[in-house]
Amino acid sequence: MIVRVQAEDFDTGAELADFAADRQDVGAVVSFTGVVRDSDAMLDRMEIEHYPGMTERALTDIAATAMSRWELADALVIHRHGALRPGERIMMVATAAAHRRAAFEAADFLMDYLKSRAPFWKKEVTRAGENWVAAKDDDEAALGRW
Amino acid sequence: MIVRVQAEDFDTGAELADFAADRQDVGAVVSFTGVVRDSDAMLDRMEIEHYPGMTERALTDIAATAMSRWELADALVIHRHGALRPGERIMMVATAAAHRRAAFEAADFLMDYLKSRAPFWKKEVTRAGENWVAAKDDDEAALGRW
Amino acid sequence: MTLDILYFAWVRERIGEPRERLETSAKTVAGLVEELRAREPRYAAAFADLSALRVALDQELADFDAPLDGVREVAFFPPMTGG
Amino acid sequence: MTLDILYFAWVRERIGEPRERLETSAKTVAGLVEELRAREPRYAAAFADLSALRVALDQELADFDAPLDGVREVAFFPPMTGG
Repeated sequence: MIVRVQAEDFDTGAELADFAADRQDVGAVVSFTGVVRDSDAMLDRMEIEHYPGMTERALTDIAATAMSRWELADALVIHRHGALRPGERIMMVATAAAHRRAAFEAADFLMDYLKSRAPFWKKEVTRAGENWVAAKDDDEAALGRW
Repeated sequence: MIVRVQAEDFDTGAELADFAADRQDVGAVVSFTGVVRDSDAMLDRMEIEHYPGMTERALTDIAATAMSRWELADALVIHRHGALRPGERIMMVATAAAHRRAAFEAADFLMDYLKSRAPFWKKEVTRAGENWVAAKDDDEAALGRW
Repeated sequence: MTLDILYFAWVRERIGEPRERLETSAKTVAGLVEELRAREPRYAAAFADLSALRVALDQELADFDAPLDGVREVAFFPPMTGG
Repeated sequence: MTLDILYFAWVRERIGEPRERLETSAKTVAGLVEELRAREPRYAAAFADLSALRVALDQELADFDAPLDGVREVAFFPPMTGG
């Protein structure tokens, strides 16, 4: 299980190349990468604040829950903080399992919990001003799926 | 939309690095990579046969269906054929979307259809002999989810 | 009517070749299968259980009762196991 | 009892500092919130609507009626928006 919270960028490909390598029981690897979106070309940057200490603990708990609920060979969570420009990677999760269903479901679960239960907060800094991204009811409701 | 059928290996990381790059409306990228599994250390190789012509057509149809059913910025499908050793990559799919739900669902859909509707057949060559992998009822039933 | 018939996976192995060209007057896939079964034991073996087989007409999946009108290429194979 | 109180996101901005050390006799988070609200308008503003806030005790999410017994660190923040 790998959990990292960092300001630096990461390389999804390099992470996946190392992830669950040399595990003969892995048939399926799912990854999710979150990217700073700028649909209306207004965003200067996204500022991601977090709660050092609690963040690592919350992500580790979420990953451990995934490992215990699905038959996973491994799980990985990387989340950045600080100021990120449009197009930059924000975070990734990856899951490795014998079968595809477990890998998909566990990655989906990790994302739902990470959205609403890991102490990160996003502020959008646009040409029109700054605003804290509000939590979506949908995201809270998504936890009910599990 | 990218569809490739090839004997050569591919690099999941390099593919993801190029995939949907420079699209400002992409917030979520999901990838699935299938790997030759050898849980009981008996497998010498997996031989993947396919139907040249129909394969490309079927994969393109499946990817186009995903693009029309979900709001995707892009979709990618790569599938290898020939003899593959344990630990080698067999195939990958990737989806890019504004939001995570569409990216996850479309990747899951691509995999379910690719399993049962693209003309590939797997033969396991083990120390105990050869056998064609049988289609699973589960895999056919999975299509009912969509 | 001249058809290219293709075989894949264990169907190919049982019949012993990957493809052949055939002159037929069969109207449907089922009619063609009957014709093939009658040829030789290896065909009868390959086509013994149609529920274990799939068919594609000109590279599109089809049913066994589909007409062969205008078709150029017929492929027989077991259920697919990609991914 | 001495507590470290942490603020994040717009709670931090409204209160004007990321953390402070506080001497309190409050028994629960709700009691502590009452004490903070009474201090200054900026606290009253930050804690105006508890439904818009979340609280963590020693880095674990908790409810506002949770006891402060043995707690060292209390954090207030809006609903999380990771991912």
